[in-house]
Amino acid sequence: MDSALFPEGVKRCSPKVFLLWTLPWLALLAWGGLSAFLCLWKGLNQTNMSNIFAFAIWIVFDLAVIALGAGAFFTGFLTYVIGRKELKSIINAAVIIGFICYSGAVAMLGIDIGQPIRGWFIFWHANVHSMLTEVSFCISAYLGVLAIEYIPIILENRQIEKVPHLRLFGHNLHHIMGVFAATGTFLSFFHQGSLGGMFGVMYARPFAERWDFYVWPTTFFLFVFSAIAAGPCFTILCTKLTEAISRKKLVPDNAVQFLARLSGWLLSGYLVLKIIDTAVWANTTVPNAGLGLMDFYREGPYGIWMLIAEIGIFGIVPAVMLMIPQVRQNPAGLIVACLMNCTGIVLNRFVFIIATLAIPVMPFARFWSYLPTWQEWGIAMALVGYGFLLFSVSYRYLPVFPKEQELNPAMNG
Amino acid sequence: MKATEGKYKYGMVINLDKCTGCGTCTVACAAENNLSVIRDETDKQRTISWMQLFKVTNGKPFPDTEVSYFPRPCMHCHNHTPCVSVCPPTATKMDYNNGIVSQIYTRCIGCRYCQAACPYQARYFNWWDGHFPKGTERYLSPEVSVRMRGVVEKCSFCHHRLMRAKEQAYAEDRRELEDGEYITACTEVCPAEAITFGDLNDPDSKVAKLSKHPQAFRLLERIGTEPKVYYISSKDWVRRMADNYHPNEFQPV
Amino acid sequence: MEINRRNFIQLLAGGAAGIHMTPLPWKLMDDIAIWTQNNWPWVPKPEKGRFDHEKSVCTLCPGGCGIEVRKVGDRAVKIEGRTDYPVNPGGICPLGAGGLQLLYDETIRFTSPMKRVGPRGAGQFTAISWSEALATLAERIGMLRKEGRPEALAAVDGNRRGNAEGTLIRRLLESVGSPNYFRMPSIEDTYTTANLLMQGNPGPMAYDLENADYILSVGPALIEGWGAPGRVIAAWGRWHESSNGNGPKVVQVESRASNTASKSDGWVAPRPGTEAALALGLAHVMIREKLVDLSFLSNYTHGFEDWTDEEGRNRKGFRSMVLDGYAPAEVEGITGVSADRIVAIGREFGKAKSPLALYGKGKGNLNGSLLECMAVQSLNALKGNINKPGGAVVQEGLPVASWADVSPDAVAARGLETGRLNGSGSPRLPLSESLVENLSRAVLESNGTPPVDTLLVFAANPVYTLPDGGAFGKALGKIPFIVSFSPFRDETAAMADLILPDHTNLEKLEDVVWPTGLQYPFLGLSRPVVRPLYKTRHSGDAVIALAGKIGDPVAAAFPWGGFEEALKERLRGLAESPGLTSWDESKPAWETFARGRSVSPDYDSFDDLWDQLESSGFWYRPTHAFYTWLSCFRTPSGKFEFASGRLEQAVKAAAGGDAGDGLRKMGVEAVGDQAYMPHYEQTLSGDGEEGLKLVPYELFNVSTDRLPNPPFLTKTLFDTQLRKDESFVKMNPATADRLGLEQGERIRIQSDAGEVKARVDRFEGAMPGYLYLPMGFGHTAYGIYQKGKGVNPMNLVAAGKDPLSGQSVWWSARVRVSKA
Amino acid sequence: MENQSNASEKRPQGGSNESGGLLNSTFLPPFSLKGWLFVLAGLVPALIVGWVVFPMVLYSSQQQPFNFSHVVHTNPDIGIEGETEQELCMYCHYFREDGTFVGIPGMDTCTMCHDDPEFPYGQTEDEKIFLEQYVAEGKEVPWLVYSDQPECVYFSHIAHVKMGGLTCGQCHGDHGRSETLPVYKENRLTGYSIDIWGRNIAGYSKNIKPAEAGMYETEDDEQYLRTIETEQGEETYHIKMSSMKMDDCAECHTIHHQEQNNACFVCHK
Repeated sequence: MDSALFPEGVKRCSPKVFLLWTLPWLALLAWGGLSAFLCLWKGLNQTNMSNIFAFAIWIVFDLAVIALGAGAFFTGFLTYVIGRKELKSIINAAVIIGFICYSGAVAMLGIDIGQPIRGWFIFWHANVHSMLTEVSFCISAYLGVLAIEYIPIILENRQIEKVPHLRLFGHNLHHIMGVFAATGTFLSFFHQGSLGGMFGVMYARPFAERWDFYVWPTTFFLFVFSAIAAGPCFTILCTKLTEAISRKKLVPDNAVQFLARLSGWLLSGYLVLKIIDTAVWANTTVPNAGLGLMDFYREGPYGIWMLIAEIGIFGIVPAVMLMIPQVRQNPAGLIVACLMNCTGIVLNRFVFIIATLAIPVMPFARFWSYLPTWQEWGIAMALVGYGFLLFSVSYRYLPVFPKEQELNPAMNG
Repeated sequence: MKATEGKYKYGMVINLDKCTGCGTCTVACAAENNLSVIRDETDKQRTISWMQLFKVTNGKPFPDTEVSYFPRPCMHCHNHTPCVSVCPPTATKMDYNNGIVSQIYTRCIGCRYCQAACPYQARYFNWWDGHFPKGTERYLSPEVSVRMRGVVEKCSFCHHRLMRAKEQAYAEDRRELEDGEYITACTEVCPAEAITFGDLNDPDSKVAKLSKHPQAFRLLERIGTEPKVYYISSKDWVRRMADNYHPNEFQPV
Repeated sequence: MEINRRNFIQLLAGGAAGIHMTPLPWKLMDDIAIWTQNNWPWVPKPEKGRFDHEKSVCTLCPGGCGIEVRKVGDRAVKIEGRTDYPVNPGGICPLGAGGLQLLYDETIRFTSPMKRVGPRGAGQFTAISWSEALATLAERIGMLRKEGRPEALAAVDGNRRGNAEGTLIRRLLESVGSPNYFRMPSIEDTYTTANLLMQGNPGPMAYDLENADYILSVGPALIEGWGAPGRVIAAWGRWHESSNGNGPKVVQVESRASNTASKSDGWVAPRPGTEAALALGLAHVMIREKLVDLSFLSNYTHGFEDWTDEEGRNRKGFRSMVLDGYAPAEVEGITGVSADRIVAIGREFGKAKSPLALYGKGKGNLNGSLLECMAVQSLNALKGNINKPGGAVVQEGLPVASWADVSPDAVAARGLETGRLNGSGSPRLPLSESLVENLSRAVLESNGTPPVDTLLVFAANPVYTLPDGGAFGKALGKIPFIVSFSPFRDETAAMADLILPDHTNLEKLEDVVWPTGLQYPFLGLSRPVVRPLYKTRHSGDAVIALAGKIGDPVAAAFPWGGFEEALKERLRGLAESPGLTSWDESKPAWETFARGRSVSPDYDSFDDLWDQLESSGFWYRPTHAFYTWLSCFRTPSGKFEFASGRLEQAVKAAAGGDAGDGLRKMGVEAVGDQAYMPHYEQTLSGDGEEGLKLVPYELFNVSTDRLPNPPFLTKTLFDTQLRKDESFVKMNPATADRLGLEQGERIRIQSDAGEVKARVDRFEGAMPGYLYLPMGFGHTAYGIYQKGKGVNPMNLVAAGKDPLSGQSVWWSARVRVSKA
Repeated sequence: MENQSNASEKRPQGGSNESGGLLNSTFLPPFSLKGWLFVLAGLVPALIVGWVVFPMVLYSSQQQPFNFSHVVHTNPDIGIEGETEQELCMYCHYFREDGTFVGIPGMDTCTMCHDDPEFPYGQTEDEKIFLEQYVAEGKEVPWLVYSDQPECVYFSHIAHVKMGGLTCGQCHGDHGRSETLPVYKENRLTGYSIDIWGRNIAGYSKNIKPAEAGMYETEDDEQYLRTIETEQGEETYHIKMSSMKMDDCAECHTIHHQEQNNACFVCHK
């Protein structure tokens, strides 16, 4: 029925099966839509956020998806700026994942602020000292870049390509993609950093505060580093998931292995810096605030397990796994390592957001706990649904994986 | 970012020996500043109370237990005011001329970054629109605008009272205010007269003298925010509550 | 001309460029920015106007603080303290500061006279006119008189003793012919009775605490609402002016680490209800160690040493009683306070120059224990600190004028001869004026026609506030016709058939008589600061109008055009007595008072006085004749009596000769001579085995009396006091462990009277074995901020009777606890 | 010039030539007369819409309850006293004892003279409305206030008039010399008067101009002249606010060395 829209020479499931596949994601979107409506109409009282937990699950999700979406800018950088040709087979997927993550995050932020209709005041009355201003500027600009990067992929749809002007436009865009990739890299670098900086500059919160390097706290660099270490792994995971569901090979191993190996090294590098940073922090900032390291790890569920899990189990372990070729080349090993890597980064973002707020600074302030409401989960899950849906539609109708035909000769339809 | 020193520097000293924990400061503040009331005021994580009471106990068993209170307004941090630098749309600023940290409700977008940055929990978000049972909008004062939901607010040191005092002074052909002419609502109402308010830059003011009391201290001093709110207590265990200390570090006065 | 795609684009480009050369996009952007800032039509925009201040006196509690109401146009926007008022130099309390939420919340007020349409208690009313409302009631009272049972009209009044409105109400009943006027209990009942028994004069308790150098506070919530909070807390602040211990030492006696206990210089925690034993233990130490004023004791007291009565019998004196029965070790056994601590405090008190022992129970909204009060007052007597600066001052009441006597007609005279329904004033209960609980009992126990046909309730909410386990509410069910004069939709009003709503405090002219515990005579004039918002009417005016409708002879007893006229006639008495209506802020009244000089009045006629009262709002006499021990005591012996002659007379009258029987009727267990002296008797409510006991406690920042709690006050509460709709009960962690209860766990507390559910707050400052449940919660009436929030501990307390006075024992009740 | 002709030469190839591309063919500026005409055809209506139609649509016009003549009321003959023009204004628009400004006077001020509904002072229709509908009924006149600031704004008249020495007209214009009240124009979007936000719709009028010699010599203009101490000595400025917006306030504060009064809380509440 819709086969005229499929990319040239590939096989796709029947519309019925595809519709069934989209149902759960549409359901998530509907749940999210209702939640969003309630939050916008009735206000943020629909959530369990509070004056203590000013940031909550949405910001965790935001920072997590933005970190995981870093595959887009980093792969783009490697493909277009460094010129790693083998990544051309995965760059489209990386861009779409990036677009999903960033657009989802921006939409979520629109609901997260108390006065969405005034959101543009960040630009209108910008306070240049605020890390969040930098984040807002860079994220909106980078979302624009991602959209520009996404357009040529859309224009490559078999039917759209038939319109000469559009085809030409897409072609032209492709030509200058290097410029956008470089811009994207620049913007991405800064907002990933600023997101980290947001926490590092909270100098009255000793748990988050990090020492400065020029105007940037170390978290600025750690967030960039961790994002580029985890982003490619997330791209790999998405690709592998698509391969598993479509039961096809979509990306040549060399691209995946290159990204995996690179992730391994980046993660190792990140961990070295993270461990140094943690050590320095524990020996300067923490004692200066009159505290000991363990003072941060005794409130409620936030024990020292956080640090062990973040750096050890979901840090060092996947780094080592990714660096050992035998593990990396084993399909299961690769998936496990990538999953652990991504988990570690999500945990890192979680710790910086939730634990920072949960641990009171004043000695007499009490510990409060927080559990999200269904509305908060709804918005968060809508992002998952939106991601699956957009990626599925893109996969179905757009030549996301340029090597698909080549890698699956038997299935040509 | 050290503040450029302005002419005035308004601050507060709260004597915890005098403070009875009665909460009149909180109520007077709410009445003065049109604080909203939500349907469940026992929801302490989401209710708004610019002047909040924190209860502390010495932790000793019966019958040696003691309780004390920290009434906590906004500290109006003088140094690198943590909330000001993080606010993306410039909705909060410190007025260098008098040291008061402002919050402009109509500018605020409700991102709550300032709340995250403030270690004193002095900032409050309007999770709801205020609930005004029929007729109660009549007690609202026109001197402070009523906040809409979705914005952050906090103690303003009753800034409108400064404006009020200035207008009064101008009407009397004076430009300068006398000590005590501008005080906050909590200072005025405290039945134990535990709160003193005035210009810390004026060496003759009561507040400046009290801030140099040997038993005077500030909250979380080692973080370096330089609050303009001081406390006085003769009790070591109370003073020890004001900051984080390493074992054996605290020096009794 | 052919228009191609390019031309179209050129057109658009020109248009786009053009628009940007106009203000449109920029202005639009700017306006949208403004729109996003101000487009909140549902957010109230306070009206502007001229700012004004009105001075008045707060009548939300008996403390009578001076207030200044800030107004914008006609609207009151803030209640502040007055700095030119002798009682409270500038500060007020949380309830006072939040008072506007009571004035303006239409959902908790009655906006016009109403009659009931729904079932009783449902709170469904329909508006009627004042003339209809008054006619209905007048007709009903007229019927009672016609039927010859005017005594079936009863009134429960929450007005303070001796204020004009209360006196008017009493007068109404008297002129109709009913003796059944009942005042709601308060600590002043205890004070006046104790003064009557020991000093012979039922005057107010007057503590000159500002001039004392050692304060032993037995029970009053000194900084949490006792007395005139504005006055006491201001003194507290002065005592802590410098942290170098210049102020007096304050020792609080209370079983819980309340704010007062914690903030005091010392805290003694006896078991609730054993305070008398503790006081006598201290007396033991002082007497044993000769730390007493022997010259005062021998010259101006009666019954200290053993004595011989008129009949020549040897009688035991206070000294022997205390030395025999209240040794520290023994007292330790009763109170749980260590003997060492008793000795130490006794010595401190004995060695101080002017030590003052204060008695009270919490805020003083309810009665105390008469024997405890006497025991504490005997400590002042031991130090001779009676009628001295810094002591307990012997005062007469305010010098107000009386109205002409009522001349009852035959119907009324017959009605007045019937016994009072609550038995108070009878030989059995000679020492109490009003026992509202006995009224409930009389109604509940009656068969056939209930003894009360028509009940008027003024300035009170007995259904909620009485510590009777809900008996009053049940009794209302049997009363055919109930009239509430409450301005608020409270629990009692919900049961009423007719509502004649009073003004609220800020709309009302009232005389504020002698704030509790103040050392000098004081009368404040509370003036309306806003015009009445609704169709309410001053209860004083309503009573006068009602009397007019009932017709003579009742109408003749109310010859005034309105309340103001009646009040003025009453206050004429002040004009004939020396006093002041102005205050020099640099000379605190307590300083002037201690100097003891006479005063020359600053008015020369009543009209002059009234004008001054209207502007300043107060009359007072900050001077006193001290050391007049030969004339100030009006006891049978003419001295301060440790052994009360008046009590002995009363007992004899009650028993017709058998003293033991008379005492038993008064609820006294002690026998022999000590029965007439301050002594310890166990006071506890509820039956059952020894075990857990419940102590209801008051919070300063919660209205525990007849008034609804303004929502602003909930901001000051902790969520270990009230969370959502649940009260928290404080208990010692040891007790909680014994019961296996975690923080926040839900429990069921049961007593003979009822059961409530609450959550556990483990608190080190709670006495082991006792549960502390806050008062002021658990309303079933008012608006969304009061209704259903927490539980009312008064529903658990019942039946305990204080010896001699017959009033309720509400400070300790046996309870059982189980997990809910 | 050469480059341009090169470009125009390449243009026809657009669409088929990859390097020319869609971008070039569509977005290169037009050079033909016809092209310019089309640009103008877009530009001119846009200018008309932006400058003429937009302001008309943006503001609604409302009439005051009845007309009020400031000229009549500043006439000393009727008992309104004052040495200077300012004092005449302040006869009705006065400062209270606490320094607050009375603004539009209430009925209590009006009835100091218009105390009898039966005996009007003048004979105009407007006065009749005033006496019959408001004085007789004891109602306040629901004036539409041209200078009513948003709810979030605090403004101290006494600081500006008494301490700052500004004349009424410098902010309010010639209101005091008017026979009739202007039409009240309300911004449909913001709900505020045109006098607050948009009297000068372009938003780039210079409210404060250095007064050059001989430029402002009429009597009318004198009230807008102010001499200010600057680092260069005394300078005279011509001050006449075209609107009362934040930026206008800030500009004046800066000129007057009152930068400290540009702190947020000074004007926001």
